[in-house]
Amino acid sequence: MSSDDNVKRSADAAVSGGPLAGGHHGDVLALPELESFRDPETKGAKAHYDDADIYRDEKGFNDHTLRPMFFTTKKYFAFTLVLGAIMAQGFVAFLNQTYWGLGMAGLHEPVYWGAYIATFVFWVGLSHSGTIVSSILRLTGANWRRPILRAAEAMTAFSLLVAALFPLIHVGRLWRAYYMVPLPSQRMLWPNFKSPLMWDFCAINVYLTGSMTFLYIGLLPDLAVARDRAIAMGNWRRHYLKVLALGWRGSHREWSVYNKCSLFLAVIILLIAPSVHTIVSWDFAMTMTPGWHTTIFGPYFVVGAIYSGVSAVVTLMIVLRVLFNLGDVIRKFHIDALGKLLLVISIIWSYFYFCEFITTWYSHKPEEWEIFEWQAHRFPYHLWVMLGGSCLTIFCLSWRRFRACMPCMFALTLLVNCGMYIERYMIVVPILSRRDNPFMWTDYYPSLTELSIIVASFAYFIFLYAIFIKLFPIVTMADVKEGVVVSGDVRLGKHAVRVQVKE
Amino acid sequence: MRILKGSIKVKSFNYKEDNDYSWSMIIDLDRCNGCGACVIGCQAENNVATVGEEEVGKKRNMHWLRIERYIEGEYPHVKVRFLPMMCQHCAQAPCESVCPVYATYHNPEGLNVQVYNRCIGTRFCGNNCPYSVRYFNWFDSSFPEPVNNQLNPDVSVRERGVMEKCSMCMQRIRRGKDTAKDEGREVVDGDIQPACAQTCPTGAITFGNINDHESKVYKMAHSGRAISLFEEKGTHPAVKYLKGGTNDVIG
Amino acid sequence: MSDHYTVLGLYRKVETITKAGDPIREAFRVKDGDIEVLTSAAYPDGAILDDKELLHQVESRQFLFPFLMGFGGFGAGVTLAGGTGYIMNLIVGGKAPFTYAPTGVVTYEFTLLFGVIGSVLSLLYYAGLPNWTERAYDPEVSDGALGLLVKLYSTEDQEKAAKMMEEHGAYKIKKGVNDF
Amino acid sequence: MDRRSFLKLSGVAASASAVGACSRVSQKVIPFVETPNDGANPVDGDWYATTCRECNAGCGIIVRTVNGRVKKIEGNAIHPVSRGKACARGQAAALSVYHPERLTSPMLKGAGGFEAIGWDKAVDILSQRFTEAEGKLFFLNNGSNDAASGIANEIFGKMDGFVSAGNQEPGFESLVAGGESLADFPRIPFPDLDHAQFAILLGADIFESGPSPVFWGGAFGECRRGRASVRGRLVYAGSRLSATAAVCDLWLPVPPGRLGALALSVAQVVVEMIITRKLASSIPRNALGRWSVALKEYEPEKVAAQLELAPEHIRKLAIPFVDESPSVVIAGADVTGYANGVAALDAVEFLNMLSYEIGREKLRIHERMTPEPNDNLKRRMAEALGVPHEAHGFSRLTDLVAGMEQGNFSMGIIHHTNPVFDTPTGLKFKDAMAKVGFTVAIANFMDETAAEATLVLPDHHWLEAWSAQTPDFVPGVPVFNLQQPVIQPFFGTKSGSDIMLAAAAAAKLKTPADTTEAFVTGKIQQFRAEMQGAPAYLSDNAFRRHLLREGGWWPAQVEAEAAPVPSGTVLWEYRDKLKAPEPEFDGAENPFFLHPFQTVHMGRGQGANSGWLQEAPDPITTLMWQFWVEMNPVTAAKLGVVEGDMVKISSAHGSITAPVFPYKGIRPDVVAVPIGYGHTNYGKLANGRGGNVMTLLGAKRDAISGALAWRSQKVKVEKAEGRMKMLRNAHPEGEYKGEVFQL
Repeated sequence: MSSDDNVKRSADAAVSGGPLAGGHHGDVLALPELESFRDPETKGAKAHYDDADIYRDEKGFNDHTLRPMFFTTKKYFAFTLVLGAIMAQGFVAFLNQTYWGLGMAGLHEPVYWGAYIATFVFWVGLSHSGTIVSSILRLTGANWRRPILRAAEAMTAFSLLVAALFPLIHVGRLWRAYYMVPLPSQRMLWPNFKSPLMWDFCAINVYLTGSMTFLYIGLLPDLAVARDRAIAMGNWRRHYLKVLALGWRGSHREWSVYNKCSLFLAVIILLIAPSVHTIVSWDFAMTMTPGWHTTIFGPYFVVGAIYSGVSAVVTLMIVLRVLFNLGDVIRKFHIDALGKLLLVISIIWSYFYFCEFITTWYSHKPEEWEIFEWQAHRFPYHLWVMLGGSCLTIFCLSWRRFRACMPCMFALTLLVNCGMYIERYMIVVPILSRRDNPFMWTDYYPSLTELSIIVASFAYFIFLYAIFIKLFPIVTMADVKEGVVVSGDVRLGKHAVRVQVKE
Repeated sequence: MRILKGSIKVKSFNYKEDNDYSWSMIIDLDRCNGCGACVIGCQAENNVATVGEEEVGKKRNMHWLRIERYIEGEYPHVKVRFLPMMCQHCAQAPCESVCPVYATYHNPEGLNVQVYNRCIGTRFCGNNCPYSVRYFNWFDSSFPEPVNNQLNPDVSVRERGVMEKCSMCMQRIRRGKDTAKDEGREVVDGDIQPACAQTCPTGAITFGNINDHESKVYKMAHSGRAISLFEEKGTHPAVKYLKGGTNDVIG
Repeated sequence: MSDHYTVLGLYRKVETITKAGDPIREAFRVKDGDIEVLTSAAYPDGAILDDKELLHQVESRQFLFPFLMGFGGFGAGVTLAGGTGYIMNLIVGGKAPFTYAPTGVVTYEFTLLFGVIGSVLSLLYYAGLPNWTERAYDPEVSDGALGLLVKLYSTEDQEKAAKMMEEHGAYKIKKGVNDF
Repeated sequence: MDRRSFLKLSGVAASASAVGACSRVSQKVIPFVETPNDGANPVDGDWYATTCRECNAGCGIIVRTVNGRVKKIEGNAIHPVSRGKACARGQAAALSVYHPERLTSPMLKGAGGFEAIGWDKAVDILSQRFTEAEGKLFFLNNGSNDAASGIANEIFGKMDGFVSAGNQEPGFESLVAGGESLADFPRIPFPDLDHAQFAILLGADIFESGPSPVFWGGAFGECRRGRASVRGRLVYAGSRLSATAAVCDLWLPVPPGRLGALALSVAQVVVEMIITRKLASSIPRNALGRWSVALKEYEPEKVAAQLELAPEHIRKLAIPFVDESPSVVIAGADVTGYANGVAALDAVEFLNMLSYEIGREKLRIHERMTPEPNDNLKRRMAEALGVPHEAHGFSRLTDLVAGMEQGNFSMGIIHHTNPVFDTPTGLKFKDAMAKVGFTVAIANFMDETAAEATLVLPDHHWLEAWSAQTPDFVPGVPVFNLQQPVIQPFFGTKSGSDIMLAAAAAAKLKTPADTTEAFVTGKIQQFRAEMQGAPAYLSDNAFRRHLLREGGWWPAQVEAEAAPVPSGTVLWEYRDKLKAPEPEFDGAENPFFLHPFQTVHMGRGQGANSGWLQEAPDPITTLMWQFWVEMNPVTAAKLGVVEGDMVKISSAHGSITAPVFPYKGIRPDVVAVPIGYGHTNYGKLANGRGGNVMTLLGAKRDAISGALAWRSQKVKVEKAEGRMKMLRNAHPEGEYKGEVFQL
């Protein structure tokens, strides 16, 4: 797109008013957007659909971003139907397992934890992207964060919802799982707070509450927008939107309190999230099982979680761009920025892995080294995907051109998450199958029941997301608008520089 | 401030010296011939389920007591060793503290107790047991008519989804103590024998109260041949093994 | 309490609404809490209306919610995790019934949980939400219009204010009763 | 007095003092129980003393019953065989009482297979057949001296044409025959392992098979660690490292059939040591000289090659044999399993005799504990129940089968034994059985033999029945075991021996008693005068009750005076016996020695239908629910097979396929196959589980005793199609990492 076009559009937009029209600066000077300097493709003449300018009039912006919510294609129904079918078979498998017993899973002593727990850790890990990234970005005031927040936060909430199912699927007596809740009873049933599982139970619940709250509070102003739109359209969504929007008007007092509250939440979530995955890692590290009992597990898990989470955010962003034509909101620039973040995290993760490996290798304690040998012997291809994927990530993401290539990024981030799933599996399964007592060494294969349920969990996650997109605004509209409000362009010599107002 | 007392007393393997009883088991590896009588004795006493061929193939056999067999050396200098392995009733049991619902705890007599109807089946305890001696009921155990007539009424039949393990024949301990009480005396050494110790043809298994310094187990535990399995893990098991296989150590 | 009357004027540009606010405030001696701006995005404090003083009071108290709740959570955590030692005086793994580290972990989580709840409560309390009653509002606000809302105590003032707003560039005026 | 009230009276603890608190009724109600069907509250239960009949060892046991149900079987602490202990198979009997596949009603074979008939009709048919047979019948049991066989012998024994036979565990006959000339009466020599410091086990798998695993287990425990300052040392020689060999300090893989030569070679060194060190003065010098000459050809250097051992190895056995006296030699299946078994056993007995002479002060070799010597009583007790000793040999069984082939019998009674399954194919028992017009199987379960029978009579389980037993193989003392019902019969069965008596009475034959219980009571009265140490002041009835409470009678045990020295002539002539003939093999052209062996759990196959026993891991392989063939990894590699690959083992008599279990503790030229597997008609759990090794065997017999030489078969082994998952308890790699426990 040429800068002339840009100026013209800005001028047009100014008529309809609103912050997106560049109300407070549009009159003064119409400047090309900074992204157009950055984005390599915009330098060329060829305009791509996703490079369209989002700075249309605000109504148009609302229309555009709310479009996925209000307009549904037949393909969508077909897609959710397929998801529903996958979920249904997983549910049947789960009922079957509950009815007959956990023997339906491929577990056996001493591999008491298997694919379920690996999947649980994976989902909990995935949930770390949203809130941590969004909190950090909020607190540091990174401007590029704005459009991606909602998608990332929703991912947190939903992957946690999925994750929270797995302990329930995993326990032997589901109908007695409430024993973990401190409910005073005649039978003096009381949880043992010394158990890392109990910490985990607390942490997951706290995190679930926190991230749901975070998601909802973030949604609040957008709900008001959607509400107004729904009422105007007479859409059925107005019923719940009215209630959920809590009567939000956008008064200055509301905004002010709201911003403060977001700040509190961002800080608290930032304290919760690492603790959650640390505690999840303690489920392993607190035991005396060789291979699990290491101090590095806390940070290693947290970094791994962010690694897989950020990758998943990138994957999702690209999917959203394509499916809902949101290329002008979620721009290549955002993917590029996330790619850089991912690069840093993958380096940190690899460093942690290396630390864990080299300490074990050097000390060569037989029971610990045995596990690495077994991993290499039993799961060589898995290790290739996991470690090779990580190396590839570091290599590829160092290239700007790679970061700008959406299919490449999509493939790479998927690869990263495959690797991270394998990593969780590698932590849970091989370590248990090569435990202290060599007589009880064993091998483990997930059963069909486990696979069904795990596949269904992925379907469930996508389903939740798909439903969410249809019920709530997927783009953080208020944040994007705020970004426009508080930023302006300042001419610096020949160039215009985008600056952001900070108080 | 009992609750603030740390793990002070448990440093020694006898759980609490100020208690009357601290049950302990000594297994003489020099005597064990791997015949497996204890395995069946335990199974008969404790209603341990048989799981069948298919489940055994998945390594889900439930024997609370198993005899581990290790092979050393190359033909013809081969040595086969037997190691009876059951719950070690560790004083600092790794399995206990990780249970989120107190389904397993340490009773004042030094036994690691599994409370079946508290257990929700997280299997964390099984993961944290270095000896791998906790068994999970993957399915409801089947005792079809008329096999159920053999079930020992003193021991509950476990539901699917709970952990189980050697209880050192808790029911026999209780019966022994009751008998002694009825007769107005203290429990004397040899009064109480778990099913495995009772049946062991070679007399490899000895059970007793290690707080009683006159007891056989006390003497054997201090014989110089006594070892604990995975001593370096600091679990302080109540089950001790007498090292065997050499002529150098006699005791 | 006697009735009050509201005027909502919608503007297109920040510059216009900024210019409209102050004359009305002066003309009717509107108190800080009686005038509001409705926007679809968060404008920096004082960008449109100078109500910093009032908001400062709010903000300085808002932190108390999560803070005090956090304290409550701390207490709850200590009570639960530590008190368990008293209720269930069981020895597990050779550990004392009361142990510091696990209590600390649980307490940490509970503190943060209550902090989250406190933050939300602070939002609801200070922003006066939820309020599902019919209030002075126009859906165009969410499409980018900027609304200036004034609370007045007589119909005469209401008419006058509406007129003033129109003069200052409001393209749409809404009047209401008891719906500030 | 009816039986029930009698049960009440007699059902007291075996011995209050020895067994501890047993019959006490507890006041507490125990929570969390699955109550038995009768809904009564559980109590501590009643303990009854009886005799285990799972094998012929005759272990005294006590049985815990609660509300009339068997709960637990434990050893009878005062019994000289079991010494308060029990083995896996004995304890598993508690489950087999309640086995769902137990036979419940008599069945007669018709055109369309078996039909259930009533008990009255069964007795009618049987009595009619008894009349028709006119003594031309046989009685075959599992080789035990028990009341049922006594009854059969007393009813028919006087008749012409009656044959009583026993399908004994293979090899026992040779054990009895071996060293007979040194012993006072035919019985298996029981060297005093309890007090030995050094023991050589020549292929003696005493914990798996043999006379009594429980007794030997106790003896081993005593030997190993029973004394404060002595650790008994054991050496095992044999072609496979069995569970017994596993506990020994040294294993010498001697080629099959060469253990006699090893024994003689050790004897050679020992004799030379006696001469040079001037030990054991009670042996006449000239006897020593003759032995020395006779043993010349067994110098270690000369036999080392055929034994595949270094001469030092043999000396390493012989020197402690003298230095660490008392020492014993125990022979077992790897000696008796070959055609030269008895010859080798003579050598073993010779060695034991030498050891006795060396360690005279410390050891009573043959008589561990003995009552006042009364050889007459021992012999009479052994035949107390009217079963001639000779009845229980493979020779008799071979004769019986020959007789069946020739149509000498119009009727046969097969009592609790399964010869169709557990005798070698070479014997052709099944074919012979078809030639007998009418065969009655008295059994608890349908098995391969019962399936061939014309009439099947479901017997009581031995826990429900009356009987008495005198074990052949007791540690030097005569034992009279009583077997009493500990529960009311659970299924609609009747005692097989009672039915025999009833049918015989109906056939107007002379019967020794009306019921088995009366028969047993009669035997007690008959022997009362000779049952020393039992209270003399009791009335007959009270005496009987006393015996039931104790589980039988055996003399009060005293440490023996020195046992008599064998007479000079015996010693003199013994040099002629000092020969180790070359072993002969069936199918000698085949490359591998077949090594059938008993496992701890299966017995001869009776254990195969028990879930407990099937699921109990085998001590050596740790396999469960599975059949296997053991071979050295080297052999396996040569055959190109790995663990779980199927191989076909074939001989001239048949072939079986089995999954391979490579095991380092076996000679590379030997393949070992467990017996007791491969049932075809023994219930759900047993059927189709592997192959029956007996189908590979011809009926090769010992040259002297005529016992079945069950290991003198050579076989071909070739790779077969397919693989099998090995259901092992030990991890295939982890089992080599035992050092983590620093044992």
